[in-house]
Amino acid sequence: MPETVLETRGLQAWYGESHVLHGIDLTVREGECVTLIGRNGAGRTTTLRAILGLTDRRAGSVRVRGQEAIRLPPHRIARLGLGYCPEERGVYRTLTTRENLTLLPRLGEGGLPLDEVLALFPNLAERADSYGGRLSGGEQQMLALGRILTTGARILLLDEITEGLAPVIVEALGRAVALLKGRGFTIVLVEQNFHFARHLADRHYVVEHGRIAAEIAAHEVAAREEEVGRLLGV
Amino acid sequence: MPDTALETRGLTKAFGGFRAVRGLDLKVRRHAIHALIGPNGAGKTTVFNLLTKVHVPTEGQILYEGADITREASAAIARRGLVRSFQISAIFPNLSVRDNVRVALQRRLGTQFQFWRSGRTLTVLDEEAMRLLAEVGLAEAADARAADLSYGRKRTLEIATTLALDPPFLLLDEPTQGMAIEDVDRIKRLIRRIARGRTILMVEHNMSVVADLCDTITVLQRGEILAEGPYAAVSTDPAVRAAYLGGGHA
Amino acid sequence: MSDITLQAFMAQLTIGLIGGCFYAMLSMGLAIIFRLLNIINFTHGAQFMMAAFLAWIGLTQVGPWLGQPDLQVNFWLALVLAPALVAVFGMAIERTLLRRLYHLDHLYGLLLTFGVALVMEGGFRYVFGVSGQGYEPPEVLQGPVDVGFMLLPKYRVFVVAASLLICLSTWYLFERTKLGAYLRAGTENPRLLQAFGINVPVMITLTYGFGVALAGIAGVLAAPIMQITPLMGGSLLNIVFAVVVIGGLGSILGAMLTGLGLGLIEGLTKVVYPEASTVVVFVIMALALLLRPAGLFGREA
Amino acid sequence: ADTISDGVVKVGILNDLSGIYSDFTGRGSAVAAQIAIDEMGAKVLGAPVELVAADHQNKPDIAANLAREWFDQGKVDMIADFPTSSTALAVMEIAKQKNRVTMLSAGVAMAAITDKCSPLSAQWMVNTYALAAGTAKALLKAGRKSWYFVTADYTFGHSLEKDAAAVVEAEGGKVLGVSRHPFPGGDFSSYMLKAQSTGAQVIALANAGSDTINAVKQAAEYGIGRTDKQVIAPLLTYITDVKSLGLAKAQDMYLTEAFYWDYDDRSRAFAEKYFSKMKRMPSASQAAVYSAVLSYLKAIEAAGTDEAGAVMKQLRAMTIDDAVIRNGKLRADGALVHDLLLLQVKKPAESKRDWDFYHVKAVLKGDDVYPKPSDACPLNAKG
Amino acid sequence: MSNKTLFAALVALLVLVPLVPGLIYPIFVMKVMAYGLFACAFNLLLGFTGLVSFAHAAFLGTAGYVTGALMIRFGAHPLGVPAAFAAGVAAAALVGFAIGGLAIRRRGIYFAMITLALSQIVYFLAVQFRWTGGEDGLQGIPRGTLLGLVDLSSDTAMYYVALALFAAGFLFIDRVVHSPFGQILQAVRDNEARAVSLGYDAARFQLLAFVLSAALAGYAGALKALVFGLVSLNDVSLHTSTEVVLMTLLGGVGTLFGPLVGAALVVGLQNYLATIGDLVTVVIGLIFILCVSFFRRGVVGEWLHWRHRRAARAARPLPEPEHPPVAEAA
Ligand SMILES: Nc1ncnc2c1ncn2[C@@H]1O[C@H](COP(=O)(O)OP(=O)(O)OP(=O)(O)O)[C@@H](O)[C@H]1O
Ligand SMILES: Nc1ncnc2c1ncn2[C@@H]1O[C@H](COP(=O)(O)OP(=O)(O)OP(=O)(O)O)[C@@H](O)[C@H]1O
Ligand SMILES: [Mg+2]
Ligand SMILES: [Mg+2]
Repeated sequence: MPETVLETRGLQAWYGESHVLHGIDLTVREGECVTLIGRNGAGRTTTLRAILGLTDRRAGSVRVRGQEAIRLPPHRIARLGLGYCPEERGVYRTLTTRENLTLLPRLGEGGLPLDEVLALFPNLAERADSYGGRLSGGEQQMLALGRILTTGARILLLDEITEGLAPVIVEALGRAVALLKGRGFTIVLVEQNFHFARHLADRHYVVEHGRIAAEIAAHEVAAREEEVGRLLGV
Repeated sequence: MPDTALETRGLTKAFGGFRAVRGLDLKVRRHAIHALIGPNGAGKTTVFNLLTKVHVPTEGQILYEGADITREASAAIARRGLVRSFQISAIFPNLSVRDNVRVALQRRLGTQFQFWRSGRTLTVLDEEAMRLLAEVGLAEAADARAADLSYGRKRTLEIATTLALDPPFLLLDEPTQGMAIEDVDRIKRLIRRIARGRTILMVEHNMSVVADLCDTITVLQRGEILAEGPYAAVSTDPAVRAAYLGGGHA
Repeated sequence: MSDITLQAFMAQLTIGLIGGCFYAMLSMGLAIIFRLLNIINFTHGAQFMMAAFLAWIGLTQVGPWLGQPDLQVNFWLALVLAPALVAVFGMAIERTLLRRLYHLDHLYGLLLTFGVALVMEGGFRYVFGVSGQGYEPPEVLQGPVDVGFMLLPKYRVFVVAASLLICLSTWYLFERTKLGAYLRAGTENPRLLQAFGINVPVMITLTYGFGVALAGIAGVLAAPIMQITPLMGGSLLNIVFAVVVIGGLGSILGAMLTGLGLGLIEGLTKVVYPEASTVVVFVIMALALLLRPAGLFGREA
Repeated sequence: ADTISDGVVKVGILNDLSGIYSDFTGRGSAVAAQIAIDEMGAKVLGAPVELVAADHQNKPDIAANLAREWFDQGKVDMIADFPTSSTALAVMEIAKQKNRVTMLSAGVAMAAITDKCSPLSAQWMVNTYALAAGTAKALLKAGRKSWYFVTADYTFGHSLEKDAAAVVEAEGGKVLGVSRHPFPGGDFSSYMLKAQSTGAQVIALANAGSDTINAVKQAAEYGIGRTDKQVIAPLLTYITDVKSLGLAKAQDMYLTEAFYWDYDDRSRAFAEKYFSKMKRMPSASQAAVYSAVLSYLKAIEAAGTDEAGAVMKQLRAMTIDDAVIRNGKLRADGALVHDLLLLQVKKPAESKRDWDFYHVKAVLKGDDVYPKPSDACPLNAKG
Repeated sequence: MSNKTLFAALVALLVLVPLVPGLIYPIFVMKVMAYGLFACAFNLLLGFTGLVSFAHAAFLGTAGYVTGALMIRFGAHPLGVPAAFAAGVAAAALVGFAIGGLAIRRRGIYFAMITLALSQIVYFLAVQFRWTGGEDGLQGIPRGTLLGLVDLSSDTAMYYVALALFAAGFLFIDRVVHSPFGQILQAVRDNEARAVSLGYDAARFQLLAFVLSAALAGYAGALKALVFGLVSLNDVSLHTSTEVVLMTLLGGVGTLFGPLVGAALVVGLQNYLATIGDLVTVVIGLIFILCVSFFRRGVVGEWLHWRHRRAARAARPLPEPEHPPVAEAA
């Protein structure tokens, strides 16, 4: 079995005084693609943010390639090889597309070269010298994803990357994620769009009220369709 | 009364050398649900921004109910009844959910500059606010701080707030973006209900929403109209399929 | 004034330019700090003053304190040491006090730096009094040089050259290098930048130190020109604020060019209508706001 | 003793303890006052004499409030010092209402002895007119006829300039121009260069404190005022300013002061006493506090009461002659007319010790330099 | 205890002050009332729009000068007091409109710097004009008689009139905060773009708030001029503008009573510090630092917070604080 690259145990997190995560246990192995699914407000985004140390407070255990990261500041966690594509995109508005793409520091070997990223998202090539803030919503989404591919991070935390994208692009993204997976990237995908996710992922974690309510392997999805539907409130 | 609620003539927006919207002639029928779709970067949000004067048009005219509003300011346009929701959730985070809606309702009292009146004159709005919240399924969260809602519920709240203005013309920018499927259905029903007696122009990437709700669809590409018509016609247009829908949609 | 000759006019322009150099250096530091920390550094004037005092202390006091009256920290050494010390002091404040305020409204940062400025000014006043101290320029820079239309003290020529050099290199650093890109990204969303693997807290501390060091250099450069008093920076700061607003807060080039330009305008006002020489800057600011609300060089938000 | 209200004579010193005027007033003023009280044995007419001091932070409303409280509740009978005219005028007004005495040992505003004059107030050190006239007359006499003014754009600056200019014109001199600069003035090179270019024989500085210092300093930098053809004359300068400038920059300047510690044995004796407590020599206004308090206490003794009107009457009747003030007569309008000193700053080589700064060039008789009683002060009309 | 009862209790206590001599010095209380109103006016702007103004001294001073100058000339007329008072407030509102109108073109921290710079122009004018008395200021402003009936030169009469004016001003501010206008103001502060999209012209609301705040600061300035009979450059100086920030902060931004408490503390401190001399600025600076670092909600704010937490522990859900403190932006 491939090595476990990301593991959380009893991960709890707070925003100010509100306690949002109540103990999340995740195990992600090298080269796997897992999703976090669940209803709005279940705590999926927070899980990613807590792994990276971006919540106000957190507790429990986060191990990246075996190293305990719960006490590390965010930049040290990132250097363990995590790439993050946030929910609200976080494109730098005052930097150009190109600057956004080349900004992030190298975190490891095997980052995609700039041309390849631009080939993946032709819209970006066209707007390379526009300021990030001037891009359309979809273009920003592409940029947010594209830029972490350049860093060589091998573990990607992707939050709602299909959000607001044209169906053609969603399809393209699906191909991109599959491609990355093929190249051995490890991917944690937070998705609302289960149609998109189900064909990509090896396993699904269902998050509910800040806890893991169920874990479903890809091959079980068909059999447990009803349970999934209930958990997602479809 | 003319049949057209909103019309643009030769609407153009250039950002430096880049023309995001190019000579757009758009007509929105009164009481229709009209969708604006198109690939990312086609200029949909820019059109909204032009209509609500976040940007000033480089060229062209905007007519609302026959009146030229090309030169009017944002707030003035909103007061005419042309109201928008935002692509990224826009709420008043430190107000309670109820007060979010009440702020919008307050417009109709016309007392917003009356600093000498008692705040109790606003309680008449509470009932209406609760009705609107119930309608979008937020009634039980009425007293929560809006900032504490999840993303999806914030968007729901935003729609409730927009509805509170009872605007004859609604601009919805991706109303279901980021919502769980159950919420999407609820919003769909909601939009259909509120569309009675109103005109709606919406940008949306969720084709199921567009297919179910919209009478007319305008497909934009590179700032120009690529196709226009009912869903059945547009969705089978090969140009539209190539540029936007891709292979997955029948 | 009709009776003013071309020579006199040139001379006055030159003097204005010298004043402008100080505005430029101070407002650049302020702009840099504002951009990254989102804080209006009210301590800027006090830090400017502190550097001038440090230079003076180095020259006249350190020796006697150490029991070696001949020991002197000369001007050139002070030009490096004093800003460095001020920067270290600033960074200590950033680490211990300012850091705790970043997640709050920037009002708090402003008030904190204001408080620190009061303490610094009060402290120096308590120890050194208010009448102030004098400082001689280094010997090589004493005496005048003939620049054609006037006899300009050599030292002032040096000030212009040095500050232009400093301003230009700062601008280059911030706008044209990768480091600058980090800084701009950190300005917008520091949390996220950190999640990408950049040590943002250290970056912020160093930036604050850098901005403060600019004030420090200006302070040492000013020491031989102005009387060194605890209040020397405070009165300058209001004008520097106006400079930064006119230039477009956060625009580094804007801060520099506006600083120089306002120095010139102020210089001319001193000849034509001296009563208004301080207020002219504020009047220009009001006009600039009417015509270009974002500032001359500011980007529209 | 029932002739003394509240059974105690209380002297208040109200000045700037922390701000820009604290060097020449500040704590030193209180020390000087204490010296005077000690010389009287801390008693008059058998009642104890006490001292209170406070910082008015150069704000008239704080000064007014403190004074009010001192008068209403603090048993204070007289308040002295006031380095700014606004605080002085504010307290004079209140003292008049409350029937107490004010002695302006630092305040030099003309308003205090003209339109705002008070029967219960004395301007103990000097006023702007006398300072300006003193220096101007001396320089004109030396043949320096053409003048340029660099003036603080404030009442006291205007008043210095106006009074000096009047003297200049009256004695056949000529005013070539004026630069009125804001306060604080920042870089003075512009003004000084302009002044230089007019070729005026005297560049008179109608300003004070750090403005004067910066003006002199920057003039030295540009080599202005260093020739025999052109000199710089600061119209209001304290010894603390010269100390701060250093003799190298200040040398040769002419100025007028009410007091110089090294004038004669009596002044030196007082100065040494002061020096032993403060480790610096007294400024003219600190010295004037000493004289004011001493005279006030003596007047109570002579009048047999501390009632304000009676004390003032007594003060007006006395000739003031002590370590600080010579040949002093207090006029109806509150001006204390006395001898002033025309001083010239020594060259560094001439100075034998710290604080040895001046040559005493002349003793200016009060009647020659003080202004005539003004019609604007109703007290003069009566008298 | 509701705010209304608390305020009634405070007023009742203040009524007693002159009746019990030796309790507190009434003049001191009047000073606190004037500065308390001033701080409340400032808080109306800061606490409810989030805008920081460094120009409030300009309003205080302008009103003081106008009221003072008019009283010196027409103080004897039976209508002199109300007329001079009204003129002072109007002048402050006018200056507020001018400064606010310009500054409102920029937001956030720029706003603060612009107000700071523009207030320097007011200061410049106060130095230049003759009728302001330049650096000497105005002294001996008569208190006049109220409508020809009450002679205000008696400290006690003045005290009660001041108390009435103070109470009226305070209640007015409370009214504004809870008015329909106050509601929109809070919304604008929370999310300006959204408020605009709902049809509220954000800048106009903020400008009105600014002008109201300026007028109220003027109200305090006119009162102060009348009570103390003097107006000076210090009243229009930057120093006074920062002092009011300190008062508000010390008491608690966005709380109803905070500014009053802050004003009492600062005024008291000034009186007390007057005798310690040299280190005044250092002490004031340290208070700023401590307050911002450890005591951000201010005296009243911390107290309210403590009460809320206790109440919250006793019974959930959490009651909303009545006025959220300055937005703690993430
Ligand atoms: N900054 C915040 N402050 C306080 N509470 C927050 C904050 N962000 C999120 N929450 C709360 O935390 C809970 C989990 O939010 P989270 O964003 O992780 O949900 P999610 O599963 O990603 O949902 P969504 O589909 O809406 O993105 C929600 O109840 C939300 O209200
Ligand atoms: N302020 C601006 N300056 C320069 N270019 C801009 C600006 N705003 C938008 N654009 C460009 O105009 C184009 C249209 O943008 P717009 O936001 O209207 O797209 P959209 O159709 O809404 O796309 P999406 O579905 O991705 O939100 C994009 O290519 C964008 O980069
Ligand atoms: Mg989420
Ligand atoms: Mg007595």
